[in-house]
Amino acid sequence: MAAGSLLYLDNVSVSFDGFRAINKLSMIIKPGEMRAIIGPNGAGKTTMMDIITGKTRPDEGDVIYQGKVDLTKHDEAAIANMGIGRKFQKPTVFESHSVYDNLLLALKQDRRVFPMLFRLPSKDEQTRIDELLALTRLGDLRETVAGSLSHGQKQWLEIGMLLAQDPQLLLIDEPAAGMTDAETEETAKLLKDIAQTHSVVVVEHDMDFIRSLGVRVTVLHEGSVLAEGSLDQVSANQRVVEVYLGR
Amino acid sequence: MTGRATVITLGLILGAAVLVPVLNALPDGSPFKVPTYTVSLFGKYLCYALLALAVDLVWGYCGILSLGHGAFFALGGYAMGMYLMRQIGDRGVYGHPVLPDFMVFLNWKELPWYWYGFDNFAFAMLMVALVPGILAFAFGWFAFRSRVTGVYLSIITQAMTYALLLAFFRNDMGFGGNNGLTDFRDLLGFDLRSDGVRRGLFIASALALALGYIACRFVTTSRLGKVLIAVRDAESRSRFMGYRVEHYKVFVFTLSAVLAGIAGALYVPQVGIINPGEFAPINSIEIVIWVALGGRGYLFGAIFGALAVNIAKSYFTVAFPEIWLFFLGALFVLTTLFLPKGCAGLLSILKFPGLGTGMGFARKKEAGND
Amino acid sequence: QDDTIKIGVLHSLSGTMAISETTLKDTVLMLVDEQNKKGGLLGKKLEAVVVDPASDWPLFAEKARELLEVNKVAAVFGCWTSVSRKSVLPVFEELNGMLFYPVQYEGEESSKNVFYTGAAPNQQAIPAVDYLMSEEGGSVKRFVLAGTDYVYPRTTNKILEQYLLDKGIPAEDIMINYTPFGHSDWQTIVSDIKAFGSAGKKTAVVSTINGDANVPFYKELGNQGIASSDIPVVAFSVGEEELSGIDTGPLVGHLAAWNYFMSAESPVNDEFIEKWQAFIGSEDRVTNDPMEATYIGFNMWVKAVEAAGTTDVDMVRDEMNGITYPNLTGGIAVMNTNHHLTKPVLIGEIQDDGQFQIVWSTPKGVIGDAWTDFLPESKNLVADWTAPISCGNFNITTGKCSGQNY
Amino acid sequence: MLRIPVSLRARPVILAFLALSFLLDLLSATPSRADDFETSVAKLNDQSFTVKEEAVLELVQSGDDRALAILSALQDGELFSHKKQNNVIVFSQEIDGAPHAIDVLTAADLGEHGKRDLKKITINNKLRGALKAALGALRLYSKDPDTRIAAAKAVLANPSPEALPLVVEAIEKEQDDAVREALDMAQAALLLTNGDAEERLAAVGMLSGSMDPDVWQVLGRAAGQEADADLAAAAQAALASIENQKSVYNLLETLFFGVSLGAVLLLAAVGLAITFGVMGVINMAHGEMLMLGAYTTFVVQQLMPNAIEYSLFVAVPAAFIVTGLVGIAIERSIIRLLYGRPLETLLATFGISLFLQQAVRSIFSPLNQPVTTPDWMSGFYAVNGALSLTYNRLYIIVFCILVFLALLAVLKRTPLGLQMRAVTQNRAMASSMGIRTGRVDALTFGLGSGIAGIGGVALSQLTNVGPNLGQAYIVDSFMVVVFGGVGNLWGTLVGALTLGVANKFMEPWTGAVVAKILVLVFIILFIQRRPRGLFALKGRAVES
Amino acid sequence: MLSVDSIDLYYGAAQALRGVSLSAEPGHVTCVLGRNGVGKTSLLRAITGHQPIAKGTIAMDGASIDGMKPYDRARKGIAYVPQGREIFPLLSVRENLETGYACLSSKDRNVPDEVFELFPVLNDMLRRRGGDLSGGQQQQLAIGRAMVTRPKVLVLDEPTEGIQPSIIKDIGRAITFLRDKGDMAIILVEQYFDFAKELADKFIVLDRGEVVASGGQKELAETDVRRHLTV
Ligand SMILES: Nc1ncnc2c1ncn2[C@@H]1O[C@H](COP(=O)(O)OP(=O)(O)OP(=O)(O)O)[C@@H](O)[C@H]1O
Ligand SMILES: Nc1ncnc2c1ncn2[C@@H]1O[C@H](COP(=O)(O)OP(=O)(O)OP(=O)(O)O)[C@@H](O)[C@H]1O
Ligand SMILES: NC(N)=O
Ligand SMILES: [Mg+2]
Ligand SMILES: [Mg+2]
Repeated sequence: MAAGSLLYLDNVSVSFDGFRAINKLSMIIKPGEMRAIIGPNGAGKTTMMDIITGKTRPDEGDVIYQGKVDLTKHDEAAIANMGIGRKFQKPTVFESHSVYDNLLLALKQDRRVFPMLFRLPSKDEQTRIDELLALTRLGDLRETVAGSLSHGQKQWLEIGMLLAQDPQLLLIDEPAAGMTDAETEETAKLLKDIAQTHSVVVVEHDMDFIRSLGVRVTVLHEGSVLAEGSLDQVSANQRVVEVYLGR
Repeated sequence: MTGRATVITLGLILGAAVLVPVLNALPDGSPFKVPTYTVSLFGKYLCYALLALAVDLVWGYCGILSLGHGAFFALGGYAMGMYLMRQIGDRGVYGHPVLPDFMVFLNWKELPWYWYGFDNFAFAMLMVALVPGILAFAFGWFAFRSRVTGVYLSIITQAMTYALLLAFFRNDMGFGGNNGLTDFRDLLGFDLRSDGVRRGLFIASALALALGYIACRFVTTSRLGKVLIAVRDAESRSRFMGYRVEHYKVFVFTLSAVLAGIAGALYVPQVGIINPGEFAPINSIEIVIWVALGGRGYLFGAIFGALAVNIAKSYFTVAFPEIWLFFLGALFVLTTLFLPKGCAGLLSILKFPGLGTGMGFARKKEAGND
Repeated sequence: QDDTIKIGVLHSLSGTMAISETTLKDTVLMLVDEQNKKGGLLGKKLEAVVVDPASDWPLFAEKARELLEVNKVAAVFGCWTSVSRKSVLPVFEELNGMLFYPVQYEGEESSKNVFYTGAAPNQQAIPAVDYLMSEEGGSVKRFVLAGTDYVYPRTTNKILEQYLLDKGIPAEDIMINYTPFGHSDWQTIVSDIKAFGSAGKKTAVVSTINGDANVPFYKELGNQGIASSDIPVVAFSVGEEELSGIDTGPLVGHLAAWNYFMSAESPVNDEFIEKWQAFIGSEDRVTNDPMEATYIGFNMWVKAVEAAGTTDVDMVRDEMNGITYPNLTGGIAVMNTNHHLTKPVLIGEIQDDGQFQIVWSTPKGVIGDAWTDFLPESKNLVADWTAPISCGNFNITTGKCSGQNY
Repeated sequence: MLRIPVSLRARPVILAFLALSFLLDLLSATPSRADDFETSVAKLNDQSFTVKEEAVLELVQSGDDRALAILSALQDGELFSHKKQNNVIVFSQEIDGAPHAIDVLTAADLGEHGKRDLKKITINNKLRGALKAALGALRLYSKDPDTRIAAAKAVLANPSPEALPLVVEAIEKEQDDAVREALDMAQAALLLTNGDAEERLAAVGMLSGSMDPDVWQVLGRAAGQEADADLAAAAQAALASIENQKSVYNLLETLFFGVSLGAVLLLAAVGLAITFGVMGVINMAHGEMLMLGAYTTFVVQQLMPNAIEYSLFVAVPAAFIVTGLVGIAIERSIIRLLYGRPLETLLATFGISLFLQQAVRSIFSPLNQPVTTPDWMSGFYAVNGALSLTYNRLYIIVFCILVFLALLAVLKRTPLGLQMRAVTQNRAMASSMGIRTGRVDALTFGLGSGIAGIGGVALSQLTNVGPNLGQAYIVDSFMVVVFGGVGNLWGTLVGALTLGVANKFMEPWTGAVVAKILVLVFIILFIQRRPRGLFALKGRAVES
Repeated sequence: MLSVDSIDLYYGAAQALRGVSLSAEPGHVTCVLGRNGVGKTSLLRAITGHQPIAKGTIAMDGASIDGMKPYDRARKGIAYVPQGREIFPLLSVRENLETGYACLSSKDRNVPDEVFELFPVLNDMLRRRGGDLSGGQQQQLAIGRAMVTRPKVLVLDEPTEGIQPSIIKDIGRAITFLRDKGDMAIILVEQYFDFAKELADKFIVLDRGEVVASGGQKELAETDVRRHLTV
C-alpha cells in the first residue's frame, strides 16, 4: 500500500487533553501529485501538517515517506532535510533579517554547522534569489527587515522561502489568505507550475482558488476524511455542503 | 557594512597594546609615564571585555541568556591558577616540594590526581580552553537537545555556576576553599611582579581580545551568523527549514565558553588571585549587565560596556566610597531609559546605520504604543 | 601636600562584608580624628584615604595597589575575611607596604608586611574549649564543632579536633558540621545538635559560624528551646555588633571568646566607648573586638612612627617589634616579633541587653602563635622578624626558611 | 499530713515557702541561724562562681523564708549589689515611677538609685543549672499543676540527692495524675543516681520508653557507668528501644522541616511569580522588595515598642502598602517604558536593586537591625521529646498558605486578575479591548511587590534584617519560580515545597553544603526532562 | 459616526498613508479595499489608536479622538478585529470574551447571545485556551470578542481570512445583522472582493497609501475599481 506512494498516513490519531483533533486519518499522496485539502475550521488540516513535519507526535499511526521512512520517528529538522517544506498558516518569517537574508537562509544548501560557517555567497545563489524576489514581487523590498512587511507581503515572502528550499513535497497552509483576488489567481498559477516538478499539498478555504487548481480534493472533517474526489464531486456531497460550504 | 566599526575597534585595542606598555616603560617622573598600577588595571579590564564579548556572542546573536558564564571564566582562571601554584614549587610557606600550602596545612599527603600535569605550561593552557569548553559542550549538548530555552536555560546556567561556587568553597575539593589560589610567584620563570611581565600580560590580553573580536566577527558575519539570528528570532521556524538548532547553539555556546576561559586565564596572573567568588551568580549577572549596557548584539558594544562599567566602578569606589552604588545604579537605569539599545545602539544610529543585528527594528506585538 | 601623612582604609563598605567592616572604617576615621586633635603625627596631619573594595576579593588587591602606588599611603588598616587578606598579601609584599589586620583568623601565616592584631587560634579557640572542659565551664565532655564551610573554621576546627583528641575526648564525642555561607535554614542542624546533646554527657557547641549565618542560627536555637544551661554555644565570630542585630532574650548564657568585650571594666574602655558613641553620634552603637584590635594597631603604629621619626616602612617595622600599648581591658598589648599580639583571652556570656558578661579570663596575656602546635606540618614553624632569623616561617627542624615573597 | 490552710491556697509563693521549711525539717539540717543566712547572702556577691554556688546551697538549706524570693531574683538576673551603699544585696523595684533599691534581708527601701549605682549579681551556666534544681525542688508544692510538673521536670533534669525525700513526700499527697506521673519519673531519675542496686534497676524499668530528652540524659549517664554492669546493660537496652521510636518521629520532623523551608521559599518567591512569572519583568529588584518588607517590620516594631506582640499584625499590611507603593512608583517611572523589551528590564531592575540596597545602608546603617519575635511565635509545640514543632515555622506555614490562596483568588477570580493576564499576554490588543493597560501594569507590579513585602515580614522572623537580605534570596526565588514553571502559581507552590523537602531530606545524609549542591544539580537535570518547568504549559497556545 | 480627515502616517521614515479620508455612519458598512501593503491595516491602526498620525484628524461624533489611548477609544465604542486575530493565547475562550467587559458597566457585563448564535463553535469550546484554537476558530473568537464590547464602530481587518465558506456566509450575515440593527458603524477591510461587494454601502480603494477611488455600492461594481486591485 505504502509502496509507490510519496506520503502515506496510516490511520493516524492525535488528541489534545481529551479532544481528538485527528481521528484515524489515512491518506496517500503519490509522487508528483498535487492535492488540495479543504474542510471546516478546526477539522485538523493544520494539525495534519504538524504531524507530517514532526511538530506534533501522533498518539497512534504511522506517517511513511517515500515508502520507507517513518516520519514520526524523526524531528523537524531531519524531516525538512528529507525534502518536506512547509508554509505556515500564520506567516512566520525571520523578523530581524532582511527579505534578502530570509531567502538566502531558505536556499537549499548544506545546513551543517561548519559548512555554513565557511560558505561564501555564490553567483547562482544570487540569481536564484533575484528570481524569487521578482516572482514574489518583493524586489524593491529586498533590504527591508521582514518584521516590517505587511501581512500579505509576509505571505509572499514565506512562499518565496518555501520555493527557495526547493523541497520534494510542499505543504502549503492557506497561501491565498489575505491576498487580493488577483494575487490569489497568481498564486494558483504559481502552484501549478511548481506542481510540474514537485508534489504539493495545499490547504485553502477559497473555492475559486481550489477550482482553478483543478486537482483532486480531500475534505477533512473532525480529524478524518469526509470525502475525496474532484471539487465538483465533493461539492455535490450533502455532508460537505452541510459542514463546510453551507447554503 | 560594519567594516568601519571593526577597524576602529581593532585599531583602538591594538593601539593600546602598543602604547600603554611603551608609556609604562618610560622613566619615572616623565609626564607621560603610565603607572604599573594602571597597566594591570587595564589589563584586567581587557579580560573583562573578552568575557563580555563571549557573552554577547551567545546572548546577542543566538538569544541564549547565559547567567553562568562566570563559571567558564573562573574555570579558565583556576586552570591558570593551578599552573601558577605548581610554579611556586618548594617556595611555599611550609617549603613542601610539591603540595601547595593549603594542602599542607590541611595535612594532605599527596597531590590529588586532577592536579597532575599542571606544572606543565602547555598542558595547563590546553586545560584553560578544554575544561570550560568540555563543560559547556556537555552542558549545552544536553540542555539544547532537550530544547531548554529562554529563562529556563538561563536559570540552569545559573544553577550550574551556583553549584560550582558551593563545591569550590569546600576545602575537600582541593582548590584551596574560599581562599582560592593565591601567592603566585612566576610565570614561565618570569617574576610576576616585574613590570616587564605586567606589560607582557597586558599585551597578551589585548591581543587575546583582538583575536577574540575577530573570531566573533567572523562567526557573526558568516552565513552561520545569520542562522544564529534566525534561531534567536524564530527557533522552530529554522528547524522546519532544516537547521539543527541544537548543533548551532552548542557550537556558539562552547566557543563562547572557551573565550571566557581564556579571559579568566589572563585575568588571574594580573589580579593575583582566583577564588570561588568568581563563580558567584551575581558575577555572571554583572557580565550580562555590561553587555546590556554596551549594547546587546553589537560586538564592540560588549567591549565598550565592560570597560565603561568597570572603569566607572573603579572610579566611584574611590571617589564616593560611601554611596557609589547610587551612581552605578543610576547609570544602569538611565542607560535603559535613554539608550534603548545600549551605548552601541546609540552609536549605530548616529554613525553606522543598519549596524549590528537589526534587533528591535522588528514590528513587535507588544509595540502597541498605549 | 607634604604636610599630611596618608593612611589607607581598606574595608568593604558595600557587599556582604559591609555589615562587619564599615564599623572598622569608622573606627579608623575616629582614631585619625583624635590623633589630629592631638596635633597629628611628626607635626603633620594624618589623612585617611578611604576606598571601597566592595567585598570583592580581587578588588581588594586592586585597591591595595592603588593605595600604595597612587596614594602612597604610609600604612593600611583593612581586610576582614582571610581571603581578602590573602588577596592583598602579595601586593603589600611586592610594594613593601604595611597592613594592620584586625580580625581573628586561622593563623598559619606571618608576613613581613602585615601586623596581625586579631586573635590567632591559640588566643581564642583553645582557651575557649579549655574553659568549657573546666569544672566552672560545666565540665563539657561532648563537642559539636559547627562552622561555615571555609578556611578559617576548617582550620580552627582541625586544630580543635586535634586538641580535644589529645585531651582524651573520644572521636565519637566530637561532631563536626559545616554549612554554606549565609546559611539560613538551621532546623536540621539545631535538632541534630539537640539529639547529640541528649546522650548523657554534658555537651557544648563551638561555633565558627561566620557573619550573617549567625542570626538565623541563634533564632533557631531559641525557638527549639536549647537553653545555655543545657547546651552552651561558644562562638568566635559573634561579638556585640552581631548581637545588636538579634533579640538576645532567648540566648542569655551562650558564650563567646574574644580578647575584648565592651563590658570590660576599665577607665580606658569607658573613655573609648564614650568617644566612639560621640563620634558615631549614637548612644546605642556598640564596640567590639576587631575595633579594639584596630585601636591597638593604630596606636602602636603611631608610637612606632614617633619613635622612628619617619613613616618609612622598614624603619617603622623595626620599631614595631616588641612595642607595647595599653589594651582596652586594662592590660598591656605587646607586638611580638612574629607580628602577632599578646592579648588576654576573655569568655563572655550573652546578656539580654545584647552585652557580654565576662565570666572567665586568662590570668595574663597569651602570645599569639602564628603557626599552631596542633597541626603536624606547622608545629615546626616559627615566625620571627628580628635578626638572625627574620623570617615568617622558619623551620626549626631543617633550620630553613622557605620562600618569602620579596 | 501537711495541712494547707484554705486562706493560703491562693498564694503559691507562700506555699512554696512552707514547702521549703518543710524540706528542711525533713533534712533535719542544723537549725538555721539568721546571721549565717546573712553571710550566705553576702557570699552571693563574691567574684568566684564556686563561692556563689556554695552560697546558693546554703540558702536552700537555711530554711529561711526569704530564700526563694532571693534565688528566683538571682536566676532572673534581678539581684544587685548597691555600689553606693557598701554593696548590700538589693532588689530593684519601681516605686511610683522611680527605681528604688530594696534590701533583700530587711526589705527596707534604700531609696531611689541611678542607672550605674547597682551592679548586677552575675551567674554562669553552671550556677543556672544549680539554681534550676534548687528552685525546682522548692516549687514542687506550687498550687498550679503545670508549675508542679515543671518543677518535677527540673528535678529530673538535674537530680540532686536533697530533692529525693521531697519528691517522695510530694508523690504521696499528689492528686493530679499528670503531676504524679512527672513526679514518679523524677523519683526514678533520683533513685537511678542515688538509689541502691535494685532501686536503680527498677528505676531503669520505670524510665524506659520515655520520650523525654532529660530522661535519655539520665539513662545515658547510667548506661555509661562501669561500676554496675547489669544496670548499664539495662539502661542501654532501654535507650535502644527508645531509639527505635525516635527514628519514626525524626522522619516526621524532617518532613516538617522540609515543608517549612518550602513555605519560606514560597513566601520569598511568590511576589516574583507575579512580577516575573505573570508580567515577564526580569525583576532583579525583587530581593530588595523582600528587604523593604523586612525593614518595614523593623520600623513598625520601633514605633510600637510596647506592643511587640501585635506588631506583626500591623507590619503585614504596612509592608504590603509600603512595598506596593514603591513597586508602583518603579513601574510608572521605569518599567513602564520597557514593555516589549524584557531583557532591558534586567538591566534597569538591577540598577534599582543596587540603588535600594545603598538607600537602606545609608538610612539604617549597614548593620543588621534587630527584629523581635513575639512570644506567641517563639518556642515550640512538643509532640514529645523526639518531635517538636517550632511555633514560628508553624505560623509561617499557615501564613504562607493564606497568602497563596489570597493571591490565587485575586488572579483567577477577579476582573483585575483577568485584565492582568490579558495585558501581559497581548498588551496592544488588551488596550483595544478597553483595558487601561497602564493602570493594570502598575497594579500588577504593585501587587507583586506588595506580596514580596509580606514575604519580607516573614523572613524578618527567621533571618538577618540587613542590606544584604535581598541578595540572599533573589537567586533562590528565581529558581523556585522557573523550576515550578513560569506563569503558573501552582507550579511555584509545588516547586517551592519540592525543593524545600528535597533539601531537608538530603541534608542529614550529605550535610548542608552537598545537599544544596545536589538540589541545584537536581534542578538542572529536571529541567532537561521538563524544559518548561514542573507545571509546563503545553500546546500551540504557548508557541504563539 | 466616525470620520477620518486627510491623515498621514509614517513608520520611521517610510510613509504608509497620505491624506487618507473616510467616514463611517451608523447602519452603514464602509469598505476599505486595496492590494497588499497599501496601507489598509495602517489606516485601521490609526483609527484604533495603535499608530500615531502625523497629519489630519480622526473624530468620533464630531469630537476629535486624536492622541487618545486605544483603551479610551475602545471605551468610546470603537471595537477592533485585527488582522492575525491577536487572541489572548493563554486565556480560555470564555476569558477572551470577558476581556470585553472592561468597557462595560458592571450591570451589562455579559456575552450577548447573538455571539453564540453566530458562532456556535465558541460555545462548544468555552474552556479551551484561545491559543489552541484553529485559525478559523480564532477568527470567529476575535469577532465575538469585539461584539461583547457593544461597539458603536466595529473595525474589521480581513475577517474572512482563513474562514470556511459556510462561516464566511455566517459572518456576512452577522455583519448585515449588525448593520441592520442600525446603531453600529462598520469599517471593513477586505481583499475578498465579492464578499466586500455584497456588504459595502460605500467604499474607498487605497493604493500606496493614497485613496485612489471611492464611492457607493454601484460604483463598486465598476471594473476600474477591480483595476486597482489587480497586480
Ligand atoms: N494544542 C492544542 N490543544 C488543544 N486543542 C488543539 C490544539 N491544537 C489544535 N487543537 C484543536 O484541534 C482542532 C484542529 O485544529 P487545526 O488547526 O488543525 O484545524 P484546521 O483544520 O487547521 O482549521 P483552520 O482551517 O481554521 O486552520 C481545532 O479544534 C483546534 O482547536
Ligand atoms: N511596523 C512597521 N514598520 C515599518 N513599515 C511598516 C510597518 N508596518 C507596515 N509597514 C509598511 O507599511 C505599508 C502598509 O502596511 P499595511 O500593513 O498597512 O498594509 P496592508 O494594506 O494592511 O497590507 P495587507 O493587505 O497585506 O495586510 C507596507 O509597505 C508595510 O511594509
Ligand atoms: N579571618 C576570618 N574571620 O575570616
Ligand atoms: Mg489551519
Ligand atoms: Mg493588512
